[in-house]
Amino acid sequence: MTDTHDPLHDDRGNNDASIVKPGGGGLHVADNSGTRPAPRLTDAFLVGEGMVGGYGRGPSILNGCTIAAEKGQIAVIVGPNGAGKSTAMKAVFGMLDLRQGSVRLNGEDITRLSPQARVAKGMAFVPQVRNIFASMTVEENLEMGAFLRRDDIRGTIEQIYDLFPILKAKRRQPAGELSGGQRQQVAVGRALMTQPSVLMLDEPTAGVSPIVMDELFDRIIEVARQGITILMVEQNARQALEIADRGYVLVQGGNAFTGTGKELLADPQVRKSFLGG
Amino acid sequence: MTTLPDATLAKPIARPDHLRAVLLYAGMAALIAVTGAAMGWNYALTVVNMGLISAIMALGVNLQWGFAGLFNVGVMGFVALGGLATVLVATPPQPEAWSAGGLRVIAGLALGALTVVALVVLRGRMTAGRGRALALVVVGVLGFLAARWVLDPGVLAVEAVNPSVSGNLGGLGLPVLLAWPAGGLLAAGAAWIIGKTALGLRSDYLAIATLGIAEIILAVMKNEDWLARGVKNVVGLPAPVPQEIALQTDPAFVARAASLGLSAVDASTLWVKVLYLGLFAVVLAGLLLLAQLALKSPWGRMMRAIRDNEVAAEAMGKDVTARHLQIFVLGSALCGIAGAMMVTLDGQLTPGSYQPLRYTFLIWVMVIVGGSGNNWGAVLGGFLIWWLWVIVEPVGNALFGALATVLPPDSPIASHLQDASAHMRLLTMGLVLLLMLRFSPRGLIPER
Amino acid sequence: MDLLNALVTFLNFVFIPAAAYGAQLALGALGATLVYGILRFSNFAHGETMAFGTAATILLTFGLQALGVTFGPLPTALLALPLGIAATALLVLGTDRAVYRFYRVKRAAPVIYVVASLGVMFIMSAITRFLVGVEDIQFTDGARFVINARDFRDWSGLEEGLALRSTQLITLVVAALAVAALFWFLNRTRTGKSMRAFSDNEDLALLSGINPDRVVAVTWIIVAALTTTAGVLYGLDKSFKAFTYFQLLLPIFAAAVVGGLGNPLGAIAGGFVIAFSEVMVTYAWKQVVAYAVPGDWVPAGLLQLMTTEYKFAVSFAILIIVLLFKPTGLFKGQSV
Amino acid sequence: QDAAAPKIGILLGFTGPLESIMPNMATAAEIAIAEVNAAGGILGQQVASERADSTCVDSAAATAAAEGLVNGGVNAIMGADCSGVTGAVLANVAVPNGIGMISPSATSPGLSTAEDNGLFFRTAPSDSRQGEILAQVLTERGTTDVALTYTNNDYGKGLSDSFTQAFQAQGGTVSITVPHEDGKADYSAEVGSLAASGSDVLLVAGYTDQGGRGIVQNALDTGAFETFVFPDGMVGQDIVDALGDGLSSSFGTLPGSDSPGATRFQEIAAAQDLDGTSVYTGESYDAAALMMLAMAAAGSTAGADWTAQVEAIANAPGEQILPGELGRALELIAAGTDIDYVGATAVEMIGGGDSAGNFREVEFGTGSIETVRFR
Amino acid sequence: MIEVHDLHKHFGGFHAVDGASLRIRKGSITGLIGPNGAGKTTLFNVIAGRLPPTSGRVTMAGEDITGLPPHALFHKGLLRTFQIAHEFSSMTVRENLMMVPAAQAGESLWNAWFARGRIRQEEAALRRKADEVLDFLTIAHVADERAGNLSGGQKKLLELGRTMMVDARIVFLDEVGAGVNRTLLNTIADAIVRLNRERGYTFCVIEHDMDFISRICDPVIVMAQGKVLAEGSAQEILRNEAVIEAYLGTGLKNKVPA
Ligand SMILES: Nc1ncnc2c1ncn2[C@@H]1O[C@H](COP(=O)(O)OP(=O)(O)OP(=O)(O)O)[C@@H](O)[C@H]1O
Ligand SMILES: Nc1ncnc2c1ncn2[C@@H]1O[C@H](COP(=O)(O)OP(=O)(O)OP(=O)(O)O)[C@@H](O)[C@H]1O
Ligand SMILES: [Mg+2]
Ligand SMILES: [Mg+2]
Repeated sequence: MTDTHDPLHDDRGNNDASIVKPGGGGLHVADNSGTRPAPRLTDAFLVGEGMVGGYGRGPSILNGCTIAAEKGQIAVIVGPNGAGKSTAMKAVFGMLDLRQGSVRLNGEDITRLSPQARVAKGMAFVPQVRNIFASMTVEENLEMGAFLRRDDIRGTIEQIYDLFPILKAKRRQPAGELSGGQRQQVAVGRALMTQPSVLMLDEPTAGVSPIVMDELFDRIIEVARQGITILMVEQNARQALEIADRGYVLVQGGNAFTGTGKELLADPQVRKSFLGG
Repeated sequence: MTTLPDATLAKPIARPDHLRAVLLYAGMAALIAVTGAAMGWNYALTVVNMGLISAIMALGVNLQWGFAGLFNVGVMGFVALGGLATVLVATPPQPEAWSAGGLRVIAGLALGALTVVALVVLRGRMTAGRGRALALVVVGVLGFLAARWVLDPGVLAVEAVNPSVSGNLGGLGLPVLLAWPAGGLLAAGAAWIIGKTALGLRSDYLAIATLGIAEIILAVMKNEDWLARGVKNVVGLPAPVPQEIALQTDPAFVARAASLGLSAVDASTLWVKVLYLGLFAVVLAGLLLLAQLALKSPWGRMMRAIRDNEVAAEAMGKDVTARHLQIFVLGSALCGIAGAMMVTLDGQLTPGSYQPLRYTFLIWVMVIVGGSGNNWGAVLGGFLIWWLWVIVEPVGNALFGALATVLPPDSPIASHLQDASAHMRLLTMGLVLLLMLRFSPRGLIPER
Repeated sequence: MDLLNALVTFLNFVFIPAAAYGAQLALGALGATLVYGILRFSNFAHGETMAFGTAATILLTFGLQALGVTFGPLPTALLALPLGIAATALLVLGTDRAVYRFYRVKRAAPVIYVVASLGVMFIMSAITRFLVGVEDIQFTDGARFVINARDFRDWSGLEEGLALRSTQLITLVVAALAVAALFWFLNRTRTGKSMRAFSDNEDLALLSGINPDRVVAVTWIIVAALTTTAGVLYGLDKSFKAFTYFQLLLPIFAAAVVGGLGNPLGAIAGGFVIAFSEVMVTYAWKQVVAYAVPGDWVPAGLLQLMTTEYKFAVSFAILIIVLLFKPTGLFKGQSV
Repeated sequence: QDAAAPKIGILLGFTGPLESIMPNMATAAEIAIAEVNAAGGILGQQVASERADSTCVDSAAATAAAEGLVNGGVNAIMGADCSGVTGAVLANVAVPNGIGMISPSATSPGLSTAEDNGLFFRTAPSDSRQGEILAQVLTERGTTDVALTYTNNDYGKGLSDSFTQAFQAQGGTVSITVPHEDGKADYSAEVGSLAASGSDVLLVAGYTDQGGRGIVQNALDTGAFETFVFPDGMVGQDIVDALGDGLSSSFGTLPGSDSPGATRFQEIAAAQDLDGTSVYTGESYDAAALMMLAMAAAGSTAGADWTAQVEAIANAPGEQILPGELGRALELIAAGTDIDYVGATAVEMIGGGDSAGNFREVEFGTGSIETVRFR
Repeated sequence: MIEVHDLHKHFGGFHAVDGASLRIRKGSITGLIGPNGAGKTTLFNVIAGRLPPTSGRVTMAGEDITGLPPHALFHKGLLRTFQIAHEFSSMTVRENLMMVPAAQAGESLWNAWFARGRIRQEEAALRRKADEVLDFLTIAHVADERAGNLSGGQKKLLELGRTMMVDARIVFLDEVGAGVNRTLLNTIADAIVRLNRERGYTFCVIEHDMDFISRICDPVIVMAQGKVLAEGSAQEILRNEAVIEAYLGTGLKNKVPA
């Protein structure tokens, strides 16, 4: 790409301008945050507010984004690839040092806590990649999910097997030998084992078949109904936003749109630019 | 040139930090200079010469590890083979030994080689199964016994010829400089055979396999006296440069030395070392240039891709096995060349002196501390670690000497310290190594 | 023909020595394989750790002996062993704190650890030598034999003797117990599983609430226990010399690798493969055969497949052959 | 160079495979130096000394270390230990710089013919001579069949070769020859093969605290052998201490004449807390003593000068000098009297810088070593 | 183009592919769907030479290619992407693309040493090509970033980008869409169609996104438990009872939280 090159008029028809041409194109981070500022949900159960941060000494990936989820509700983050969604999740989970902003859980500032400490506080996270213990069996993966639990975990394991029957058949197999979708199921299962108060999922449905995806979303709703807060990133955005209480569109590490799931689904600009029409 | 759309999104484009490299090399030169001033130039040049050789070994390991991710821990074997080549090329032949049993030895070896070929062919022709396994075992054992039956009497006969000073078949009697490329070739040939069999192994499994192969090579060199006298050593190898004694008795040289204000002894020892330095530097410069050109080319990129992800590289049409073999052979050849140079410098081949710690792991330390994946780093590592390896000894001694002077000379602690001072070498080496790794974990001149 | 004598000869010169040596290697390899399995690097300081542990135990043993404490028919060193283990544990924990932890935080490549462990090796070897010097030290006491060759000959009336040293027996028993315990620990206990999880995927282990510092500490403590035990048993059987322990590193790694890195069962199997291949292939079978076949069949030669100068080479050759067919060792080890 | 103060470099492998015997050797040499200094030194000055590490195996490091010694003003090198590094140091440092060397332990026959410009000597006897002596001893004791194991280096190999040749010439048979590597973990394979040979006597050409010890120990444990024959490297109090009465039917040879030199040396050593029977300590003492006496005789520290005196000092005729008598030797030299340095190991130089050596035949009793005769 | 005859792939006792036979017509965009663990990826791996089949045969344009190594198949024009991204993580994104084309002069050491000029030209062309592809995939701004630092979706795009660097005959895409933004996925779908029409590439696409499948694929093959369950046009498949039961399901049971 050269200076004179305009990606919008490239005959390859790229219409996701926000990444390649910040400040040009139809969507402006600044504009949107101006007209529809990210609400200050200081009282929300889980809040990552005004987060600025990046990897190592590199540039900031997050540029002041705010994400919040109420108790027992589902918040969904969508956005183009490389927007910083996973980075935002990691920031909320403390796997990334924030340069500005704070993370609060149930009113308590947890910005400085280590990921482990957050686990102890009842947060669970399924990363987007490398989210299983490949050399351990499926069942051991689940057990590790319940590492901090001291009660009997048999029941929960059975629940997971009910949810993902294929895993029961493969309980003694190293998770690394599973198919892509099966691994994803193990990953989600592992997080559910924690019996968390906050469940964070980074693209839980990537690579799972439609039937399992439906099951998964059902289950997520069910979990939320038990009072567990859910924060997830999804590229299967339409399905996800349908069940979302709150949706965030993240672009270049900032909030581009925020609203209820329904509102975002109804917004033609959001549909066209981020949800595939 | 691509312009980056947004300064906040763009990472600074990684460029090798040339300034850092230049400074580090300058620092190395300063270290050598200080050494020369403090310990004498003969000492400094001795260190530099071996440093040059070490740098070539490090370059070879860097090719294999830094470029292609091959964990070769058999460096010692290839270095030793290079040394063997020097004996085989530069020593005079022993006609008496040849007539005593030379042909028989050759025939025995040929029979052995034939057996191996038969095994390979058989393995390819027959279908896998118990029948094939049986056939392979039978052919292998019979071939081995037959080869031994032919070989052993020949070996006995050869080794009986004047065992205290020769007892081997001797070499070709060619100029010793030819031994350097020959050392490379011999090591390359061995590497080809080894690579064909073992390169399917990954990471530490390849490491231990190559380690084992190096031990096997050494076992052969130590115990097959007909080849190069085994543990009885070969001394007095010809040198490519004039001898100090000859120079000291050469009136012209003595006169010229005197005109420079040097004694004949000093001038001759220095001059010989400078000559070696010139030869070694030319070889190193040539090899470094070739390695550098290779690294910066699409070939180097392909190698890095293979190193990063073999599966993907294979799917992108790169013949990983063939490339691994290629670079394994090249890297080993460098080690062979360096081995031949080292034996030439020493003037003797002593198989008992090849130890993995010294000729494998120390070389690895050079590469990692210098910066794997970076040729300049590997070469710097070669110099620096070698310098350290020899300098910690006098430094350790001096340290303990200073300590001991504070104590009463006949106290038991003082004598304990005296004996312990030798281990200062180990301690200092370890400490400095850890410190360097600590402050530049990716090497002094990292890959990028 | 005298099958009984043939059997006794075989047991005395092949089976018992190889089994005992195999167990010694296996014990050493267990520690090395554990470091590889959990912390994911080949620890070149392993031999020196063994040496240090043994040296510490020797000093303590001498102390006990000076106090007049003994352990009946068993070597006094076994009494001093727990303290030796504790000292070694402190050393390796300190090393981890001072050296390896930095790289763990940095997520350095395994080869960096390997080279760092070379540095540690140098330092530890210096410490050991400062501590007990370089000379050969004998610290065995108690009964040397369970079965003595001469007594056996007298008792059985056979021509051949049979010897079994107490240290050989102890080593075999300890190795068996250690591998069983380790296997059970890693595969059945919570802590063991968390250690495997940590080695598999450090980030995810964090996310599961596993405390990495604890995992690492537990690993090093177990490693200290295994290596010190291995070193002391070896030293009791042979003798202690710092340099020999460094030399032990190669066969120990060979054992760990041929069995499959990271796998305790593999370490045991590997130890025996190395030991038996060293002894069996280079053994001169003449004597055994001479007893086993009728007199006029006895062959003239020594019936030696390879001469002993190639024993190291033979064991490595067998290792390579095993790896060619099983690229990650007999028991499917890990690889980075 | 002739005016330089006398300084002796002690170049031994303080680290590396033979590290366990080196401190004793260095101490022995330093005892000799201290003795001379106590007697007023040589050439009117005290003799200085400096240790350096030859590593035994790393020629390049040894060469650098030797260069360091030379730079430090050393004009004689006591060392090196192993034949490999000795050859490298000789060719690359000693000869070019005209510095004399006396090695206490490098026994390789190859060194006899190395181009040394007359600068190289050794106090360890040549292997070939000892091989012959051992063969004689065995034949005289009526043994015609032995198994042999040797440490796989030039010392062991040379000894094994010369012994086998001599023994066979006398009608004996060597049923099996098994090399062993020093410093290895286990010697079961070697002992197994040796035992299978069917011989009753085992000749062990190794070192007391290295593989040789391991082999003997293992052979005793398994009941493979009860009678052992030891050349010099294996005769030492430490092996007796370690193996106790296991050796009660064994015997061996080591350099030494019927002079009381060895005993004297042991007394001197014991006074300094040193085990005088430890391998090559006597040779080290002798090497250092010879150097200093030769310098005194030459009236110079220049290599070419003092090395020319070594044979005259070491050999008859002259007044015999034993350990502890270095002061007297210096007086005699100053007075112009001929001396014959006998030292701890009955030093006798033959051509090519080799030491001829007389031999002591010893028998092992319970916890002791008894000299039975001299050869 | 590709024919698979009675293919079996067993892992121990487990039959991941259990007698699958199928054809991929030349010039088609064939969809391959099926439940998780149906054996789709395994089938790809066998076809592409990653795994040796337990039994069965694969032919490409009539030629038997069973068991050929992946690099040989690449040279025959068979390309594939990986479900779990296999980027060259320590190389830059651009280098990841530039290394792909086969028969680069610069990949011979001889040329690297002695034909620098030729390499320079070749490199310039490769670089242009790579930048075009990066532009298209909307990741041009990370061209000089280490590929290992990309986001999950960006890695998938890079996977796809590699297949765009050369002229292929058949391309196997294993879930390129998983984790990729849907708007961008539409663009990718268009590109696939265009490559198919204009350059005649044959595609075989594994995907769980039925919009994507029905938009571009014809025919669609359904696998389940290692066997082919059904084959037909996207419309037919979407209505197929067996497929609905095994794979598609009937949609969200509880679409909206209470
Ligand atoms: N190396 C292996 N060892 C054992 N079983 C394996 C191995 N690889 C795959 N499998 C099994 O084979 C089956 C098919 O896997 P495959 O990856 O082909 O599924 P898939 O159809 O691609 O599924 P997905 O849509 O989830 O990617 C799975 O049940 C998996 O567990
Ligand atoms: N470990 C890392 N080091 C440096 N940069 C990184 C790292 N991980 C991600 N990035 C960069 O940060 C940016 C945002 O990445 P992130 O993973 O948060 O994206 P994302 O919104 O989750 O995208 P996707 O939908 O593709 O998963 C990308 O440009 C990526 O290149
Ligand atoms: Mg992401
Ligand atoms: Mg798949």
